Amino acid sequence: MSAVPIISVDGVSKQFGVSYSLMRRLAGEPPLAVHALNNVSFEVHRGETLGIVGESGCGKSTLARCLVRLLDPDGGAIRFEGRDISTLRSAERRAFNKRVQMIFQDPYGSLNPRMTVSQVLNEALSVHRMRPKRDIPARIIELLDLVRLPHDAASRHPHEFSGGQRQRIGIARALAVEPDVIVADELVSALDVSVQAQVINLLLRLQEELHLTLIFVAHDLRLVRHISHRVAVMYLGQIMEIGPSEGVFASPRHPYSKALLDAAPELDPTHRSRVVAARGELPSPLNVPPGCPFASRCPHVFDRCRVERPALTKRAPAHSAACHLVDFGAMPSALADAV
Amino acid sequence: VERGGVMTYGRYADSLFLDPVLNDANVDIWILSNLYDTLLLPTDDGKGVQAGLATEWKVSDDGMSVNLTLRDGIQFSDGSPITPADVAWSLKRAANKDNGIWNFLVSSIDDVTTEGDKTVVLKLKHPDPAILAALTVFNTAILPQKVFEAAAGATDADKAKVFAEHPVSSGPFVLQSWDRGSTMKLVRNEHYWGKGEDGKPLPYLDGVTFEVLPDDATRILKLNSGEIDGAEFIPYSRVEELKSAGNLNMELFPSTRVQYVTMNARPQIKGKDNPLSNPKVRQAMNYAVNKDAIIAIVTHGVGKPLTSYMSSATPMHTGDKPLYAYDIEKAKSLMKEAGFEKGFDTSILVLAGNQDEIGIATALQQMWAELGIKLELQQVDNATRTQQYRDGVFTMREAAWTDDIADPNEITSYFVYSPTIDALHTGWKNEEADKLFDASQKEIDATKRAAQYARIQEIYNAEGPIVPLYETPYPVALSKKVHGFLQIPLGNNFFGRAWLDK
Amino acid sequence: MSVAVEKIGLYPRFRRLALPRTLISGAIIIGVSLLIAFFPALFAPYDPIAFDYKALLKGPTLAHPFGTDSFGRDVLSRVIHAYTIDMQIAVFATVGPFIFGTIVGAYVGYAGGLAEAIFGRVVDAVITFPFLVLVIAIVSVLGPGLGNMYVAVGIVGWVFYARLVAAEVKVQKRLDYADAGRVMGYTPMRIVFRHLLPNAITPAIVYWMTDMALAILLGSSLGYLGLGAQPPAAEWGVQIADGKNFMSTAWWISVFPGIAIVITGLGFSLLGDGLAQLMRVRR
Amino acid sequence: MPLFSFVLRRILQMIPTVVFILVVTFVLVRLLPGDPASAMLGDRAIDADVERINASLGLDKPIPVQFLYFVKNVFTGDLGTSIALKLPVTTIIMQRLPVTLMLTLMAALLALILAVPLAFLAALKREQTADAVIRGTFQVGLSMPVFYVGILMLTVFGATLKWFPVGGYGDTFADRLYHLFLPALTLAFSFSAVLMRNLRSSIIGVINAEYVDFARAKGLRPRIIMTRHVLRNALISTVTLFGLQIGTLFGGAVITETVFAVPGAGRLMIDSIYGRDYPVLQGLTIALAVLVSLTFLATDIFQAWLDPRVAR
Amino acid sequence: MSAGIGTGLGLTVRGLTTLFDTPRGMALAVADVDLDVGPGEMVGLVGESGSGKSVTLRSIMGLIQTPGHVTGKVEWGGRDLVAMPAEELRRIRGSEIAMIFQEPMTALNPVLPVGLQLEENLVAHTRLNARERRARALELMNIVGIPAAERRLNEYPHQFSGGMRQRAMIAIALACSPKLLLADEPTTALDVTIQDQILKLLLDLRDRLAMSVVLVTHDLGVIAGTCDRMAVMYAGRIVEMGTVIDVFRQPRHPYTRGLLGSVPRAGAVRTMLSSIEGTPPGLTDLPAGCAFHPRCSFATDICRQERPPLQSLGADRKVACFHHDRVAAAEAIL
Ligand SMILES: Nc1ncnc2c1ncn2[C@@H]1O[C@H](COP(=O)(O)OP(=O)(O)OP(=O)(O)O)[C@@H](O)[C@H]1O
Ligand SMILES: Nc1ncnc2c1ncn2[C@@H]1O[C@H](COP(=O)(O)OP(=O)(O)OP(=O)(O)O)[C@@H](O)[C@H]1O
Ligand SMILES: [Mg+2]
Ligand SMILES: [Mg+2]
Ligand code: NI
Repeated sequence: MSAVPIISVDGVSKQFGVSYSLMRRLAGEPPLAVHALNNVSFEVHRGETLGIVGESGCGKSTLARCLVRLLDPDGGAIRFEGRDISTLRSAERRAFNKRVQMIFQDPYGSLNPRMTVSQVLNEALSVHRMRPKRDIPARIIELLDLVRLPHDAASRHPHEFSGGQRQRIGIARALAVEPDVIVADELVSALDVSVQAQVINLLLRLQEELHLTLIFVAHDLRLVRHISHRVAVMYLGQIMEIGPSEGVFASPRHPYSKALLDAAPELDPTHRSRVVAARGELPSPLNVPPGCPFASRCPHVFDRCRVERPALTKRAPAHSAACHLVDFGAMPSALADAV
Repeated sequence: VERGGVMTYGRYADSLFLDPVLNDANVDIWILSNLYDTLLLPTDDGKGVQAGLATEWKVSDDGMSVNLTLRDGIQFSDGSPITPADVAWSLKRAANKDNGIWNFLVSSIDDVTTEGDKTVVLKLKHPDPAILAALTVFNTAILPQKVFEAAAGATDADKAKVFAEHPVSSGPFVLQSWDRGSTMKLVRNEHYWGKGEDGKPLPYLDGVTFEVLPDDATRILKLNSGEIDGAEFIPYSRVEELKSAGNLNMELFPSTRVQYVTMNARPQIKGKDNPLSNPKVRQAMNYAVNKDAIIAIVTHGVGKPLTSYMSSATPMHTGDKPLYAYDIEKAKSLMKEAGFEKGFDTSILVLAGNQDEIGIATALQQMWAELGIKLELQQVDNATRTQQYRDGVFTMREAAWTDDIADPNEITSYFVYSPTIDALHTGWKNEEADKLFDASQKEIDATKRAAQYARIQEIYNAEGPIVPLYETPYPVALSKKVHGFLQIPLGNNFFGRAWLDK
Repeated sequence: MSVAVEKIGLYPRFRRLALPRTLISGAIIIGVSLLIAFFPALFAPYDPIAFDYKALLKGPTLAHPFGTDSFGRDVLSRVIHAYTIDMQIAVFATVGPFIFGTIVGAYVGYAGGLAEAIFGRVVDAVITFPFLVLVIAIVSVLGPGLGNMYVAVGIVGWVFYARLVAAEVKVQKRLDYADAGRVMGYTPMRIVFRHLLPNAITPAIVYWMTDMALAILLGSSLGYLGLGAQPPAAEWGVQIADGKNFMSTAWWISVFPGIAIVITGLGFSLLGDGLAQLMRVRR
Repeated sequence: MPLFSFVLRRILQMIPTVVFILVVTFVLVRLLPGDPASAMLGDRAIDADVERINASLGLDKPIPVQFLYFVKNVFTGDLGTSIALKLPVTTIIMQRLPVTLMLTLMAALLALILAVPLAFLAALKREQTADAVIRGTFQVGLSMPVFYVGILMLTVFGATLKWFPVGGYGDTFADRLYHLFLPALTLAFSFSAVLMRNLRSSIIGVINAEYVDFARAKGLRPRIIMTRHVLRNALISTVTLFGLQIGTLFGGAVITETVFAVPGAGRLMIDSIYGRDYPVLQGLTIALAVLVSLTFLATDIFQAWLDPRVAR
Repeated sequence: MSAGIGTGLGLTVRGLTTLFDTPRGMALAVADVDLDVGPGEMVGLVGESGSGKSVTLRSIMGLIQTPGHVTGKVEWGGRDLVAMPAEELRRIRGSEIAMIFQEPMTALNPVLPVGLQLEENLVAHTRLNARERRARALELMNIVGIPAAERRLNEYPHQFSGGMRQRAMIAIALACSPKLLLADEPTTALDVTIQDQILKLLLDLRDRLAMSVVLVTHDLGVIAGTCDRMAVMYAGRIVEMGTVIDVFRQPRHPYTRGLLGSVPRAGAVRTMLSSIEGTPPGLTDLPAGCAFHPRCSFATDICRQERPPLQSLGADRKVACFHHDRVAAAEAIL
């Protein structure tokens, strides 16, 4: 890992205004807002894969969209190679997007159903003048080879492909502009198990070959663990824990990470448990409690958690967690349960 | 004769305003005589006069005054007597220059005085040969002065609005209720002076109900189904069919209605040269029109070709053969003489949605095409057409006319006499005709007057700015049980002597 | 995930040639109509405006299969020649609103916010105003005739297209492919017109087909009021209005043009349904 | 509470609409060629008469001044006096508008009565003969000019079968309902075709929804499934269409009222356009605009009731 | 968990076949499926998307409508559900047999309050009066763990979170204490922590109510954590069946084997997964022979020509593969 991060996220917050009723407006009540991101900070280094996990609605997609500037954060800054991306103007912005690409979750929605594969790729290549006009067909073939699609795929429409193949088209489109960073938002969650593996394998291979930096957003712990160098665990718009993936998964330092791991079904039918990993559900992001966001569900909660929000602090080299129980997970987990 | 019952009559449109002086339209005019009586009444053929509220009348020898004697014991519908004062007030109101648009009919009246409790004397500004006819016209109807003046409102117009909602009247019927746009109910006036054949008071009917049925087909359907007893304005296309319908009387009441095309005769229209200003062109176009064909197509044989610009039912009409019998060769040679051998482009205003006018225009288009004239049809609504007409910027338009008075002076004043409205706003002008008309307005010698009118007709029919087409009767379909209903040539509907079989 | 297998499989390209049956029948009707509209003289046995005083109001015979009208004109020839005008009405009265409405709708749907709020009020105002009355008023101001009728219809008509397109663009712009376009660094113009619009326009096209049929009907309503096509041109609505007084004596004057309207309307709506089926996006 | 504020918002939104229509009407009316006096007096009036009468109506003043007077009067609830009928516009509107209202209401009801069961039948027998017959019939309804349908109805049900009166308008309420039945049916004919088409396709959309399957899996009776689960959801989009079409329905009333001799606002509207009766025309458009807006509001509320997601 | 806890009924499915008449031809969505569910037993059904899992459940429930057509036998308490008249079937549905759907968002009617949707089930199958129904509804909401039930019953589905919707749907299914619960991917749309809660809830209910459960999923982890026996479906057929422990320990069908290999496991970070190449076939043009052969690395000529029958390998174990021995012997993937 190089010393200078390619992307650094610094205290980023993002809120979404919620339409609120005229009566409340007349009554002078303050507007409601969803706090999708709350003071999120981390860094990504060139060539690494950062996994981001968390439950539905915790702000993963919002973060991913901020990273490629589909959304502008309300607070904090995102820097790409040291430059704050919110200052980029139209042409610069396009140049930035050329280098930081995104792949989307929905294999059915992320491709224009009326454009053939070659039209999709051709558009990407010609708008950014990646190749002279006459070289474009050859480049399209190259890209199809890269993502392991047959050559005759070029003249077909998205509906003629399976979900996995569509995701590969999406990857090819992102790769067409030869980016440095790819943000993959739930790339495989819509796919069948057997097909998931194909796409994951492709991603792993491409990263090796093209020295890509990858930000992999997913809710499937097994997958994230499998492909990431480092992992960030998010909860209600905040990062609860971030660290090397083996470290986070083998000995989580935050009760939420642990609950998440416990809840994930094991592939071993001989290890069964009837204990529920975490009670309750994600609180509404409209009124995040003042203390630790996980306090309402945490089995280890104590008074301080409800009033003071824990900051992200170091637990081990390159491993941080946001929990008042700084020793959580440091001991064998059986003991931790007893605390 | 049988008495009693209510006759329901289908009209094409509702009345607007039931004031005899301030109303504007035929929808009012043609039923007013049922509500308001006049001093004199028209004869059934519409050409003469007979006793109304007045039983005796005498024009002084110098023609400068008229003495009238009121009928005994006449009353308004509220039972109050009709006095000479009411008469004088009503006539002066009718003659007031500021009131309505009909005052020209009695413009010769200078003053009205009363003598005793029976006699009214009209003092004229000049001899008026049409004065007696004018006293049969709706605007000279007699109203109760006291009731009218007691009505709320500051001006005469305001009072009229209030009065006309519940008029106290002198005619055979009184207004009972009026549901705007739908039905108007009249009931018999118990105080009416008229006597029926059986010696008892008129009217025979207990009442008359007008139903407004704007769609021709609906009106006929309703008559067929027996829901109404009579329907006006039967489309000519249905006349033949209804004549043969067993349960109906298809009446064709003689009328003064003439159908014609008005041609703008100004040398220029909106800065462009106007071929129609050339009398030869107008004559050519007249000869090119096959009136019989138009009558066949549009009126389905109901009408007959015009023999003068005025209808044959108008007094002092002359002419015995159709004007401009179809002669395409003559038409072509006239065009050549006029220098329009190749024809020209022109246009005609047609009342939007009016099937008869569209039919005529379509036929004209075909006929004039023979002369190389390309006729463009412009369907417009009435207000638009009137505007263009009044501004004198139209090229041609279709029109129809009915007299309001049993005298040729009204139609002649509009058609011929240029000071009134520029001869139908065409800009046509003939000094001799204007002079003759001026003279005729004061000429009380009937023969001399007839000669004047003969000459006027001769001039106008030869070079006037119109294409006379046809005259038609009033087509009214009545249930077989209706008797004694009359529509006179002036258009007025008389229900006073109508009766129904039980 | 309920992903139907049929959606996943790879299908040979020739499958696309399987056109919906409704589309084929609609296209045949409209195709024939257009053919007649362009070359009426080939089909009509008589001059549609020539009078025949000897054959007024004659019922259907071999010489005049649809009979003659009150001018002795051949009804069949008039019905055939009316195709020219009525197809013209169908197209001209709707193309303008379709194009303008689509552009406005695309903009409003994409921009949202204030544009959308203002648009909402305009839509309210236009649909609140009695349509026929507005048309009558406009035709009265501008004068009668088809050209002005198109203007009048257009002033009102675009709103419906704009609504449809705006609603659909709003849906489409939330889909990932719109975001993908943004991430690819494409300009908004490109995203709206190259990506969103082709996917959002189907309902507008389907409505367009219905609208063409409605335009013919409106033309006939205006014909009834004398504001549509001007005589002697043959137009179905005008013919029906002409025949109104002869319904009991000469039914053929109005019935045959009526049938023509019904068939053409059917053709347009079949075509619309078929197009909808054909253009339905397969995902 | 959310419903209340939803309604409040819709009412506030009505204001600009009505103002807009007010201005448009005023301008449009004055753009019409011709003036009230010439429209009223016809060909026979002489210029002096026309000018005298126009002046007495205040039409000789500059148009902005007229507009200010008009606005001022509207705000004091005075819509002026009809030029042709010489009656206060409010009186006329109060006489005529309820008639049209009753007519359109009946038409809407009849249209629903026709459309709902047939749409169900067509949707359930999709692509079968019954479907084709139903759709074909409605297509004919959709393609027939209103006046033609009207005359046909009158001929068949009125004059020939004598089931209904041939046009006109009764005296008592029941009589009026009886008189209005045929015109309402005429109006409903094409309206129900539009509704049927929409409802059929939304039923087809809903009938395959998972919640309908879930309802069947619950073992509910078919009738309950069809009404509570299918119809209610299918109606949501139809109600929107219904609201949008109300304006068109009023438009159709213009011709229907003429054919059936119903003394309603539609005919009054046409008469006042042709008669250049400015005050009536203005008053009537405003009244209609308010009315249609209220109908929108009603459909919105109904929709909010049908679909709790609408009134957030 | 062993079978036979309750004394209730058992489900026996024999030769269940479901065809759909599609414009592209006949689609064989479910082919000749045999399945037994004992009282109190929890059987898992896995397979790829489109393999016919949902259609199997719907066929059992009698929810297949035109253009679908169901043949075979579904025996429940000695009666054949397939041949049963509609009214009789209606009485069984929702009371004796209940079903939970995949997507709680779409399976709950968006325009009706949740309480009504729950109570209509009781109206259909019980004689409870309004107050008793309310009480039962509250009880059910408590069972599935929805707090503030009184208020929640009057709310609409869109006011619920995903997990609560799923729980509400379970409550509805449980309303009449069914003997058999058909659960079609009840947790796919949910987060892991919620999934965990729901699955454990199902296990509890199974124990408490002595219910049989058929659990459809495509997540092998879910099967491993909850079910007693499992069946693997591919292209409309059951290709392997057995107790969960047996199948996980030694898959005998190459598809099962591939499925297990596709899932990343702890300890094997950033290595290639053993994926199954290719895509599942379309139902209207299934390959001849074994439907899996185009994607199978064990395939030989016989697989391309003949369809392997589902053969029994001792008690409770069945597999449809000519090469199940080679598959079993191949290098372990665990
Ligand atoms: N455009 C938006 N307007 C309002 N709220 C939004 C918007 N986008 C996201 N949110 C809210 O922000 C929060 C975070 O959403 P986000 O999509 O980032 O979650 P996520 O972690 O990606 O969830 P998932 O796993 O379901 O995709 C959610 O509560 C969501 O409802
Ligand atoms: N109504 C229908 N008409 C035609 N084909 C159908 C119908 N319902 C289901 N199918 C087909 O039956 C097959 C099996 O579908 P099914 O829903 O059972 O799959 P599944 O295994 O449940 O998949 P998933 O995991 O996506 O839910 C699919 O190919 C589907 O396309
Ligand atoms: Mg997301
Ligand atoms: Mg399924
Ligand atoms: Ni699935």
